[in-house]
Amino acid sequence: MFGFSLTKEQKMVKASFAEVVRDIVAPNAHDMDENREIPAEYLEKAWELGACVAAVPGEFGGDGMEYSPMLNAIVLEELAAGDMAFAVAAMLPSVFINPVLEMGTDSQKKKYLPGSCGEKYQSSTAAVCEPRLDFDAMSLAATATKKNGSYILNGAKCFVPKAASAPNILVAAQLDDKPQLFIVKAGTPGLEVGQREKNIGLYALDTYEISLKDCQIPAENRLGGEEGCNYARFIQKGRAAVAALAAGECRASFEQARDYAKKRVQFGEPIAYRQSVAFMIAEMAYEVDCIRLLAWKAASALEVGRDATRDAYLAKIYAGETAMKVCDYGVQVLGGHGYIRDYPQERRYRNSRGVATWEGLATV
Amino acid sequence: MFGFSLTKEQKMVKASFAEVVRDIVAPNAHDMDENREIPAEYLEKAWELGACVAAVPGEFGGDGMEYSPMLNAIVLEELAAGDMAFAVAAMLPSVFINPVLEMGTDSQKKKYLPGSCGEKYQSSTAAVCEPRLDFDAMSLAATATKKNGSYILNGAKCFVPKAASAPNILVAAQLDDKPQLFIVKAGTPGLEVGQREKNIGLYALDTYEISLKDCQIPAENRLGGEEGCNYARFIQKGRAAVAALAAGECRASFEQARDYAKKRVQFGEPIAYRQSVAFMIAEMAYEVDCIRLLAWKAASALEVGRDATRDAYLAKIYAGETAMKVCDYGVQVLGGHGYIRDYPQERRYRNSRGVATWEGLATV
Amino acid sequence: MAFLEPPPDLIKVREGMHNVSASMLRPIARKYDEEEHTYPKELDAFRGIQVMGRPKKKKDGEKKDKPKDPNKIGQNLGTIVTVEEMCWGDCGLMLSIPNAGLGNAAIAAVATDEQLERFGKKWAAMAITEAESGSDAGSISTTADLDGDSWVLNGEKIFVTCADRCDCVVVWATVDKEAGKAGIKSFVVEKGTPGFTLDHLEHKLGIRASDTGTFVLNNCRIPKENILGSPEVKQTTEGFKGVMKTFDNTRPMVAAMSLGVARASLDLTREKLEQAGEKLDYSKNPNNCSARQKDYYMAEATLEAMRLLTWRAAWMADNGDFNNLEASMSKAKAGRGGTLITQKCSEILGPLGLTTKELSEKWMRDSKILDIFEGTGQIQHLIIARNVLKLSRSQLQ
Amino acid sequence: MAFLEPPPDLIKVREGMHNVSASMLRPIARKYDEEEHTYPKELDAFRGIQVMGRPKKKKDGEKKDKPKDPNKIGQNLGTIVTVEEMCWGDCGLMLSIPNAGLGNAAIAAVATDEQLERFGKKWAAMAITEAESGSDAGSISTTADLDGDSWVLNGEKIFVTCADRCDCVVVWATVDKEAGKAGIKSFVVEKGTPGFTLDHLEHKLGIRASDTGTFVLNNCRIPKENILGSPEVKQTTEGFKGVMKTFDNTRPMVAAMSLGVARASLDLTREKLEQAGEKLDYSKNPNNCSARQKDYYMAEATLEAMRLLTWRAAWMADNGDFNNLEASMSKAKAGRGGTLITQKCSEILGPLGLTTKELSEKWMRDSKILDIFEGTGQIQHLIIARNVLKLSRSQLQ
Repeated sequence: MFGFSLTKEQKMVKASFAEVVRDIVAPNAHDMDENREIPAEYLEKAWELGACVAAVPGEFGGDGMEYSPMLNAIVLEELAAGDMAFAVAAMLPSVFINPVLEMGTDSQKKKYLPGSCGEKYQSSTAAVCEPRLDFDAMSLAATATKKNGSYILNGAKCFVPKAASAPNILVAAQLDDKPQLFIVKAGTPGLEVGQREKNIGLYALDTYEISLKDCQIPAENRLGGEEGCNYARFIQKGRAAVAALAAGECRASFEQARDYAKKRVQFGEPIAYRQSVAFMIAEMAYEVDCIRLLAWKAASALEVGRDATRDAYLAKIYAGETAMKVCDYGVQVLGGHGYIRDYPQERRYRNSRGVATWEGLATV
Repeated sequence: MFGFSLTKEQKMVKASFAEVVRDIVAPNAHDMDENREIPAEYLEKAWELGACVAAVPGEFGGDGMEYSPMLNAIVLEELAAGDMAFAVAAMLPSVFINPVLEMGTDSQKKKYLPGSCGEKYQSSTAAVCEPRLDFDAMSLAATATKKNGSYILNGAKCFVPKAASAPNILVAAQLDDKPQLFIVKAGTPGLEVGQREKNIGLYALDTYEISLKDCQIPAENRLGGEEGCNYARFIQKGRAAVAALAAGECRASFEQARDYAKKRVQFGEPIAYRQSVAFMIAEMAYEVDCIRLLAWKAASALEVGRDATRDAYLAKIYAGETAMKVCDYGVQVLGGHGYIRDYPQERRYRNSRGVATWEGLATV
Repeated sequence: MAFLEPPPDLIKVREGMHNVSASMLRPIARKYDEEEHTYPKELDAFRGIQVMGRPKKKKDGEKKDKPKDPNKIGQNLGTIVTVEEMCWGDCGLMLSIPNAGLGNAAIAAVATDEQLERFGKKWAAMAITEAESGSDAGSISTTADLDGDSWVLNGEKIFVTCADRCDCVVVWATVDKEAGKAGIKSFVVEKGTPGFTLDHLEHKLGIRASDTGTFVLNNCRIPKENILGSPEVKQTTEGFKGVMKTFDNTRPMVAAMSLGVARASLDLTREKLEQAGEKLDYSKNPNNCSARQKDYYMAEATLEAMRLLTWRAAWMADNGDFNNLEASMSKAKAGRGGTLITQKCSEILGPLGLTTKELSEKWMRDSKILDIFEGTGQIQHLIIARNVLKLSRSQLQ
Repeated sequence: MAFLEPPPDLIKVREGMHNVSASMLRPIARKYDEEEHTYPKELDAFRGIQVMGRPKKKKDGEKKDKPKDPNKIGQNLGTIVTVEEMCWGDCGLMLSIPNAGLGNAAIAAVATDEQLERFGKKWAAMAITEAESGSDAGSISTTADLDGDSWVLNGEKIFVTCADRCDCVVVWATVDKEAGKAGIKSFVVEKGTPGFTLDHLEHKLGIRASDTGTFVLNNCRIPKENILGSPEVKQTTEGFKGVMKTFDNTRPMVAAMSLGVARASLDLTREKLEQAGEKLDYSKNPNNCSARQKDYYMAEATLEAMRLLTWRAAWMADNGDFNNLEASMSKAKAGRGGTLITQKCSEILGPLGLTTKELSEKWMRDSKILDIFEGTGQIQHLIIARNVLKLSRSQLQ
């Protein structure tokens, strides 16, 4: 039913993730960033709440709940309000699980889902982005060619989270003129995982460039089998997810700016009393809502199975531009204090730049 | 010599045009706009000061002074601060005179300049813009084809000031792959001047669409004769001129907003005391300077004959975007009063939208 | 629940109103832009349709029933969708639709059932602004003095929409200057009342189809029952807040106007882009598109964001939720966003964005008022900031 | 005269400094971004070069000679051009160049010839900000008490650039708290002075090659002659204005830093665009270009505007003109513009804008400080607004 307020269930799920954020993610976000590492036990706290596997049927080891992109959007926002790198890491299994669940063949589901839903997830991952100026998720440079019952993959990918430890990578590649997804097992000859990347943001998350050189995989590893998968839908879910992540990052930036402005006294009064500061905060407030509502709109369309091409696209480009602006304001309100790493605003500034660029890093 | 302050001569010229603006242009701008007409006697006041003909050698009826794009930029700004339509109309003769003077053959100079420098100018004009979404001054849809010692012109032009009364129109058309300028005499068969246009701005200036259908002109009417002209330089001068016009329009908008904000009392104090208003005015102040300085930089390059492609281009696109913003703020500061035609801010809002689009409407 | 797929009822309203707008308003949009101040007689077709109606109140304070059928939408959301569609057709004409004035909205919001009976079917304009009182509505100087069974009003009101065409005007006046904002009340003044004169109409940048005028009230005597809300002057500013609460309804409506005008601009731009061979497909990296396409996509995303904020504010009102913050958010974002979108469209349309042969230039002029009236963008930001920062008026001025 | 063709001397300075920057700074830019707080020993090559020098003063109040040779440029403009080129190489490293601290600029601006003699060749940092006093420099609480032939300083200073590496620090302190701003003076405190301790260095978003630190002054005793300017506390705020006047010199310098960083970003973007087959020619209607090209052109136009404002402020200083307004304009525009340009470049470079394999991501981090230090964008707008509106501090707070 159309509406803007959370149901009891949505509120409950949100609250449970908010608790993890308050107790574990937020207090440790600075150290995770500086140490370039997310301790496994923190991630397990999120996984205990059913992140990623809620919608997997019981037979495959999941919770068998209804798959809800809307609920995923809510969870992504909540986690990203604590730390975006943590949010991506915590929800990473789902970029593999969700497509397999929704678009995989029966045998793919049987083969991959149970292993992904154990007590400790095997963090499978997806490889969509490519290291080039004009990277385009809908028109890939990586290629797949069918040959003697196999697919031969070639190309380079970047921003692949946990590629070094993932048992499987869902690789996006162009098959003829159509992008498709392929499951590439770790260790497949021709798959090379590079050094851990260093990027502007998400310091805590280990991501990698990978290269595929005549990497041969069995034909059955094409997601959806011979008929393939609805790749566009996969991308739409990723776009809605990135917008939801941005909503969380921006909300946290807004909240810190708001609280700081009320406490910080300059010229005899809290800086919040100055219109130039207060109006920035007002703008941040409604822009956070804009990003969230656009993410929700796309997620709602995905939930009912309506074509979400336009909604997901608009949500992502809006979030890409606006998250940068909001997190910039977030630093600006704090002035010099926003520039030092003791305050999370500086991390948000760095993380927010990726929103416009990332594809396939998370899913709703 | 490099510098940012006006010379004595520049100051004098500026002051003399400022006087015309103060006494005639500004007080009558509203009526000219509403009546869609600029009385000839007002224009003559500007022409008496040597606008347009200062640089024409005495032998052709001009004042024989050194041609100075910088000085023209100063004059354009000054006039546009009074009214942009008036500024274009007053300087219109120069869009014909300057190219002929600078790039015409000797016989073209002899033929056209004296007639343009009489006591009352014959307002010749130029036709560059074309009525299409993707109009591009450097790649025209209008064509010129050489045939039996004549050029045959075809195409449609818009925003041609005074086309209905101009004795000659300098028409920009593509000759092979190269845009060039052609002098088309009023009444030439195939030249059709349409109804007076109605546009968002410059209500006071009469502009026209013209169409050229197999319009045949003698070969000697190609500007610069057989060798043609430096069309790019013509466009650069137009771009610098549009930026200078924008500087004037924006300066006036800034000044009115500034003065209004100091007088207008709301919530017990002048609205200028509020940062949201004051910061808009601060931004307007330096953006006016940005536009002016960019126009000056292009004009300086043109003055010494250096290639001004980049400078003129950047000046125009900056002015196009920024003039709209400044004049929008100008309305906003006045609130409801900015929206009614009793205040010049509403006219500036309309006029400023053309800056990004116009080409060849004025020259430095 | 949080779920934003537009319900079927909303789509039905939208489609219906779109057809009305496309067939009745859009075709005459340019005509009445040019014939400023001429009453668009075609709008008589709307007479008798109660656009700003409301169900009769149960009792004061009682919460309105929430809509029960999940496919149905509430009154406020319905109005928002209607307003967007009408303004897609033409904003100036929409503002001129008989019986759909802001005064009607004010009456619908706070009138007693008896007042609704008397004024509900009249065309009511809204008169708040004075020459020296724009954003600062609390400083108005028009007075209303109780004299027996009448209120006697004196003052001057500017920027009244539908000044010439309306049947009555909701006038803000103070019953007690000493009391400041607490003394401000609103009154219904009917046309033809002695002492109530339309002084002149304004020539405007846009929405020229709409007649904006100045009224003079000179010992204008109206029945005692014409006051909206309680005549009592409380020590608190509760009363003024009540009057200001009208804005929580009207601000999302102005936001919706901006949606309509901006969408009209974008629709034309898309049409022209497609004519020029640029097909939009909402999939490519926007940086791999043409400059026009990227600008278009960004503008459309902004429109979508504006719309969601506006729908939210209306939806909250339908659910009886206090939406002061969300109403101002929708107005702040949509007022500014619409202004920028229509400016951008006129830029990317090149020469077609400047000529009156297309409506783009008009929409750019029309939309600018939506960043100004019913509280400028600056005022909206003040309200939002005070809300989210929990600051008083004196702390954040 | 109003004439903006860069004179040959300027071009010579620019080319010379560009080569220095390209060969000495750019190659080590990433290294010292990663090795935060490590002193870039390569910068020792700059020791002995007096970057922030000035000719000896004639007499107080006497106007400096204007440069006579039309091909020559003044000291300030020369510095501006130098700073842009150096920051094109690397802003963090530029801030770490020995003897080129903001303290050196302060000394160069107001020191007596005797002080210039003593401190002119030392590396001088600048310590203004305190934990509770950022934009509000007038509220600093560090104290300086005259005790015989010494000043005794007490307090804590944060965000001091070159904290670890400098030889001395120009410290702002109040000699009379009651006097408010009038009591604020600046003092040169040399490293090694007892009671003067570097507490810690900050980890920052950008300019990581630059060491930013916190100093504690605990009964720190310095010679009486170490005060810059007059020790007298006047009833007026003239003295404070004098101290603040330093900013009229340093703000255009910060603006110039922003020019350098933003240009670096644009240069990389152009290079990558051209590698991808998109040639820039500065002629087409920008709406007929690709989205990346239009964004690039707009950003470059903004850079040009920033530069002209900055050159103007410096040129005025060279001509002895009061440039308080123009200095703030340059800082306001360039600080914000550089931030936006570098953000935009990292966007249009796609994945290349995020990876540390390219410097774009770094420039985006570096440039953000230039919208903050030496007066945030908000403070600059305040100054500009007060100037153009002729409002006092109390009128426009």
